[in-house]
Amino acid sequence: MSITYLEAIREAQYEALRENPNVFLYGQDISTFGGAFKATKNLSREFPGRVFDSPISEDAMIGMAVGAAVEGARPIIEMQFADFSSVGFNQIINQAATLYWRTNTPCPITIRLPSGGTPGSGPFHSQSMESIYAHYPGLVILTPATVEDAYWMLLESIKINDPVIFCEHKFLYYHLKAEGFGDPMPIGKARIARPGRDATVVTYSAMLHESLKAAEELRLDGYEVEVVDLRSVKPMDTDTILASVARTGRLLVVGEAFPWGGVTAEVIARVSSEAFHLLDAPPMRLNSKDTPIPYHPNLWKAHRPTTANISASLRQLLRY
Amino acid sequence: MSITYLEAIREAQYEALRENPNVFLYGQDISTFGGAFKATKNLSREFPGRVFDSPISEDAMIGMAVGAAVEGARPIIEMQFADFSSVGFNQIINQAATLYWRTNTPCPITIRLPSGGTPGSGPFHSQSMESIYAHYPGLVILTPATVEDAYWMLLESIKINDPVIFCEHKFLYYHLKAEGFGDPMPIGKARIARPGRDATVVTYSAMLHESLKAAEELRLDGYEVEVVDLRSVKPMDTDTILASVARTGRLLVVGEAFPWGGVTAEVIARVSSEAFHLLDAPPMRLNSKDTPIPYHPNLWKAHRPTTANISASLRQLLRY
Amino acid sequence: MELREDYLRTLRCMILSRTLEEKLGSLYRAGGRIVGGVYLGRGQEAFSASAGIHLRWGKDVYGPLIRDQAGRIAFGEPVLDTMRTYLGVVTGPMRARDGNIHRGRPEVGYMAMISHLGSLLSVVAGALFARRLQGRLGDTVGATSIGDGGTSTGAFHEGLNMAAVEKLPLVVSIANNQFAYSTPTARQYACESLVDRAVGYGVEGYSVDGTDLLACLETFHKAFARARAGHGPQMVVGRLLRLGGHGEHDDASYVPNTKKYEHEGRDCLAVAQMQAQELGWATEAEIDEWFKEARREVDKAQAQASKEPTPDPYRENWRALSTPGLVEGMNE
Amino acid sequence: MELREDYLRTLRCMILSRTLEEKLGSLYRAGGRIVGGVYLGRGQEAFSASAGIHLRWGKDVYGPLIRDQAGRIAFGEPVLDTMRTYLGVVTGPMRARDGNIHRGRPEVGYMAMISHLGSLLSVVAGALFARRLQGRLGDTVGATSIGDGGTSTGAFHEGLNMAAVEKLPLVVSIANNQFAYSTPTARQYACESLVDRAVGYGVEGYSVDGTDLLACLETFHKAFARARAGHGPQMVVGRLLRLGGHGEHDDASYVPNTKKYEHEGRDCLAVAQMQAQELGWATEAEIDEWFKEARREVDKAQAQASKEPTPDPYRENWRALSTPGLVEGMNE
Ligand SMILES: Cc1ncc(C[n+]2csc(CCOP(=O)(O)OP(=O)(O)O)c2C)c(N)n1
Ligand SMILES: Cc1ncc(C[n+]2csc(CCOP(=O)(O)OP(=O)(O)O)c2C)c(N)n1
Ligand SMILES: [Mg+2]
Ligand SMILES: [Mg+2]
Repeated sequence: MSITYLEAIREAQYEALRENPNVFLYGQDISTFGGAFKATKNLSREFPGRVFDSPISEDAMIGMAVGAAVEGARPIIEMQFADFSSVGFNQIINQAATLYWRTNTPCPITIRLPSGGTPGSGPFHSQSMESIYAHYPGLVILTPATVEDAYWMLLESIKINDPVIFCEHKFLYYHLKAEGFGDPMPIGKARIARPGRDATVVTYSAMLHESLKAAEELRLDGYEVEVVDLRSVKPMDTDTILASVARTGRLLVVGEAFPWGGVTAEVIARVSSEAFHLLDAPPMRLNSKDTPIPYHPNLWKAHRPTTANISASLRQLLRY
Repeated sequence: MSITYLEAIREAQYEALRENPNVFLYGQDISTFGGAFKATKNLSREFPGRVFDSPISEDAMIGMAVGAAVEGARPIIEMQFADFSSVGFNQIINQAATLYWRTNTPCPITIRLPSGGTPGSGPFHSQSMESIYAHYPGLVILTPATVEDAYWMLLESIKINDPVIFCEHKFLYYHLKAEGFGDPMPIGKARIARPGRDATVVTYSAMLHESLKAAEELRLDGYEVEVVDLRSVKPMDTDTILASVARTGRLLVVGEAFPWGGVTAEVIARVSSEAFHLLDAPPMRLNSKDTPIPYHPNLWKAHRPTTANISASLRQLLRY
Repeated sequence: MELREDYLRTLRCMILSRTLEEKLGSLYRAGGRIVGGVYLGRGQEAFSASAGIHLRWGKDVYGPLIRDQAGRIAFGEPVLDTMRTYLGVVTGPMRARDGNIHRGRPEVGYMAMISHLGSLLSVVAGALFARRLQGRLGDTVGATSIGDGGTSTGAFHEGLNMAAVEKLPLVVSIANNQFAYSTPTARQYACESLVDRAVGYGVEGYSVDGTDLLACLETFHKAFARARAGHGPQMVVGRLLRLGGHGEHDDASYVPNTKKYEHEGRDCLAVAQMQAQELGWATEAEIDEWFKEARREVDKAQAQASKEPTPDPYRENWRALSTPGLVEGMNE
Repeated sequence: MELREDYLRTLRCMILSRTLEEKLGSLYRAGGRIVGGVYLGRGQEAFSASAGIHLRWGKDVYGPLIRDQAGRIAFGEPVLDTMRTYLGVVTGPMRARDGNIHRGRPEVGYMAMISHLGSLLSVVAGALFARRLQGRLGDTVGATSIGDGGTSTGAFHEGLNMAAVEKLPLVVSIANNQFAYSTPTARQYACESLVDRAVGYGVEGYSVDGTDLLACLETFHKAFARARAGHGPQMVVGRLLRLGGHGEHDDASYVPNTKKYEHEGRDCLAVAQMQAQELGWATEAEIDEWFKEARREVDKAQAQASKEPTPDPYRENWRALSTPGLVEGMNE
C-alpha cells in the first residue's frame, strides 16, 4: 500500500476524529468538497457534524478555534493556502499564542498551512510562513518533510495542549509516497535523514528532498554529506544539529522561505554562538531570493533553492 | 533649543507636509487630537485638509495608502501602536510590499509604528515588529535610535519610492533629547555610535542606549567596546558591521524583539558566514525572553535586555 | 414582580461599579500604585450591567470589553479580582502578566480580551460553537460587547457574520458612546444608526437609550430570551456618551460642549437612582446604604490586594507553552 | 438612443470575453501552454461588463476581481494583455512575475488584485481619495467587485466602511454567484440578500438580475451616475450563477441540480443575444459576425503572444524595491 503525503494528512485527521469526539475541522470548502487539495476528502461523510465549511473569514476562523479550545474542543483549522493566514495573523500571534501565558488556560488548536511553492502558483499561493510564526512566543511550528512525519506529527499536533502551526508542503502532496507510516518520532527532535561525515546540511520540509539529492550528487565526488531534517523549527533541536556539526565541522542551512531572518539565520546563529569551535569553515545558508515568489516556472525555479545550487554551495563549503 | 525624539517625529512630518503637497497623514486620532502620543500635534491645524482621523481599520488604512501612492500621493500612516499593525499585516506584506515588483508601479508609503516596550504597557502595546516585516521582500525597515535619526530618517522615508516601515521607539519619545537635528546620514548606513577595540555590540533603537551604558560600565574595567547602531535593519549595513568586527574580533548583538529569528539572528548569520575568520570568540546575542511582554514593570524589566545583562554578556564575551 | 428584582440587582451592580472605578481613578491620579492605564466605564453602567445581569457565572460565556466594569460585576466577577489586577499583584487572575481590562478567567467562560478591538467576538462564538458540538449548549448563551469604533474592524465583521451563519446564541452589545478615543462617529461610519447593520448580518437588532436602565433591562431581556430560544445572534445598540476621557490620562477636551450630546450625556446612574425612587422600588436611604456597602467592599478589596505580593521575575517560569517539553531553552 | 449603443457595445464585450475565455479554457485543457490556473467568468459577463462599460480607461479607477474578464474588456484592456499574461510571456503587464487574473496596470488606474479577497477595495478607495486631495477628482469614478464569499472578509468590510466615511465615488459590484468555490451562500452569510448590507454602511444599494443585460446596464447606469454626482459609494448586488467550476480544474460537481438555481443559471450571453434581437437592436447575422470578429481578435492575440519570449531568470533583476540603493545584495 503506497500512501502519499497528502493522504497521510487525511488519514491523521481521520484518526484524530475517530479517537477524540472533541476534534472538529473548520475551513473553507473542507466539508462535502473535501478541501482545495482534498486533504479532508470524505471526512464530512465519515464524521457527520464534525467537519464544517467556513465563511472566507480567516480572522474569525482562528478566533473561533481559540474559543472552542477554551471549552475543551480540539479544532483543526485548514487555511486554504498558508498565504491566507496573513489575514488571520493577529488571532494567531496575539490571541492564540498568548492565551496560555496570560490566563493559564491551554489553547490546543492546530492550524494547517498548505505551504511552499509549486510551479505556476505565484506570489500569493506559494509562501512559507514558518519563520514568521516561529518568531512569536507561544506557538509550536512543525514542518514535516516525510509521509511518516506528515501523519504522526499531525496526529500528535492535535494532542498537544498548545497552538500548533502545521506547515505542510504542497509540493510534496502528490509527489511524495511511502509504504506506510512507520513509527512515530517525538515532536521537537530532529532526524538524521542521511548520515555523513564531511558536511552537514540542516534543512526541513520540501528542501529536505532537494538536499538529499544534492548529497547524493556529492557522493559521486566522494563526499559523505550528512542531512539533518529539523522536523520542527520551533522548538528547534539544537542538540542534534550541534552533534552533527561536531562530526562534520561544516554547515549549510537550506530553507525555502525568504532570506532575511528566519529558520536559516536562526540555525546559524545557534551553531555559531553555541558551537563556534566545532566549525571548520564559515557556516553557509541558502534561501529563496528576496523578491515575491514568481508565477512563471522559469522564474520560480530560479527563485527557490534547487538541488543544483545546494550542490554548488556544498562544493564551495567543502573546498574551504 | 532641546528637542525630544517625539518632537523630531512631529517636526519631520511638519516639514514633509510643508515641502510636498502630495504628503498626507492618515491614522486614528491624529487630526484635532494630535495622536495618542501627540506625534501629529497641531499638524491638522497647520495643514488643513491634509491630516485625517481614520476609522479603526488598519487593513483598510494600509490599502488606502497603497491606492493613494499609486496616484502619486505620499501617505504617512500612523498605527496607534506597532502591535495593531498585525491586523494590517496582509496589506503591508502582500499588497504594499509586492506592488512594485509585480506591476512596476512604485509604492511610496510610510507606515509609522510606535514600537517597543515601556513599563506597564503589557503584551499588546509593547511589541517590536521590525523582524517580522524585514523578512518580507519589498519593504524598507528603519529603526531610528536618536533624535537626529528620528527626524532625518522620517523625512527621508517619505521621499523614498518604496514602502517604509518606520519603527519609532516609544521608550525614547520623551526621554531622549538633543540640541538640534544635526546633519543627515544616508539611509542604509550603520553608524559607529561609540568607537572601541575590544568587542563590538551591534544594536538598534532603544537598545542602543542600554548598550552605550553597558559600554560605559565596561570602560571602568578597562575595556573599549565599540557600539554599532544599525539605524536600518533592512537594508542592513553588513559592511560597517564586518569592519567593526574586523577591528574587535568579538560580537554581541542586542535586540528587544523576541529571541527566535529576527535581527539578532540575521546579524550573527551574516557575520558568521561572511567573516568567520574575523571572530576571535563565538558571537553572542541578547533578546527579550520568549514569552509575551509582561504588563507588570517587575517582569517587564526582566523580560527585555538591560544594561546589566548586556554588561554581563559583554564580560562573558571578553573573557572568552 | 421579576423586573423589580432585576432592576435593583442591576442598580446595585452599577453602584458597585461606579464606586470601584472612582477608587481606581483616584488611585491612578494619586500615582504610584496602579500598574498600567485606567479605562473607565462611567456613563455606560446601565447598558453594560443590563447585559451582564442576564449572564450566569460559570454557565454562560462572557467576553466583556474596555468599559464593561459594570457588566463584569453583574456577571459575577469579584471586586477583589479587579483590584488585584489593577494593583498588579500575582494573586489576580492574570498574575500581573497582563493587566486591568484584559482580565478574564476563560476556564469559567469569562474571556480575557486582547487589545485588538473586534477580535474577541469570534472567540466567544467559538466557545458556544464547541458547547453545541459537545451537546452541552443547553440554555447557555454568550455575550460580548464593542464600541462604535470597534465596529469598523474587520475582526468584528467576520466574527459577527460567522456567528450569524452558525446561528449561535450570542448577544452583541454595541455601546455607541459617540467617540472612539477622540474620533467622533462621523469619522467612523456613515450609516444612520449602527443598528441598521443587523439586517445585513441577518441578526435581530435593537436600539436602546443607554442612559435609561429600565429600557436597557427590557431590551436585553428580550435579546437574551431570543438568543436562548435559538434565534441566533442579537445585536443591541445603546446610545450613550462616555462620561470622561478615553482613559484617566485623557481630559476629553475634544468633546464639544454642544446640545448634541445632551441626552446621551445624562448620567445613567443618577437617572437610575431617580427612576428607582419614582417607581417606588427603592428609597434614597436604601440607595445611600448600597453606596456605603459598595465603598466597604471596595475598601476591603483594596486593603486585601495591597498586602499581596507583586511578581518576582526570578520566580516566574517564563514559559509561553503549557507543554514543558516543547519549550525552548533559549536565553537560559 | 443612447441605451441601444451602450447595450450593443456591452454585448460585443461579452462576446469577446466569452470567446477569449473559451480559448483560455481549451488551452488549459490541452495542457502545456497556459501558466497557472484558469478562473473564468462564464455566466457573469452581463453583470461584469455593465460595470466596466461605465469606466473610462486612463481616466477612471478599476479594480476587477476573479471573474471580471468581461468588465476588463469593457474598461478597455486589450485582449493581447490577457493572452500575454496567461501564456506567461514577458511582454505582458505582469512580465510573467504574477499571473492571469492578477494582472493590472496601476499607472493607468487599472489596479492589479492580489489573491487575498476583499483587500482591493481599500486600494481603489485610496486612489480616489488621493485624486480628491490633489484636486483632480473631477468626474472620476472608481469601481471594484467582489463575490458572495469575499463579502465575509474583514478587508471588504473595512474598505467599504472607509469608502463610505470618506464618501468616495465608488461603485462596488457584488457578484452573488451562489457559491464561493464549493461553499453555498448559506454557509457564507445569514441575511436575506447581500443588498441588505448597504444601509448598514450608509451606501446606496441595488439588486439586479445578473442574467439580464438590460437590467444590469440600467442599474449600473444609475449607480455610476449617483457616484459621480457625489452621493458616495454605491453597492450593486447581482444575482447570478457561476456557469462552470471555480477554476477550470474543478467540475463543480457539488452544485446541486435543483430548480433553485434555474433563473440564476440562465446564460446571460444567450439571454442578451435574444434580447438584442427582440428589441430590434441587432440581427442574428450581425451577432454571428461579432462572434467571428471576436474569434479573429483572440486568435490574433494568441498568435502574437505565442511568439513572444517567456522569462529568463538570468535577465531578471530580482529586485523588490524601486530604489536600487536600498536593495540588499543577498544571495548574490
Ligand atoms: C485594532 C485596534 N486598533 C487600534 C486600537 C487602539 N484603541 C484602543 S481603544 C480605541 C478606541 C475605541 O473606541 P470604541 O470602540 O468606540 O470604544 P470606546 O473606547 O469608545 O468604549 C482605540 C483606537 C485597538 N485597541 N485595536
Ligand atoms: C482571504 C482569502 N481567503 C481564501 C481565499 C481562497 N479563495 C480564492 S477564490 C475563493 C472563493 C471566492 O468566492 P466568491 O468570493 O464568492 O467569488 P467567486 O469565486 O464565486 O467569484 C476562495 C476561498 C482567498 N483568495 N482569499
Ligand atoms: Mg466609542
Ligand atoms: Mg461566489
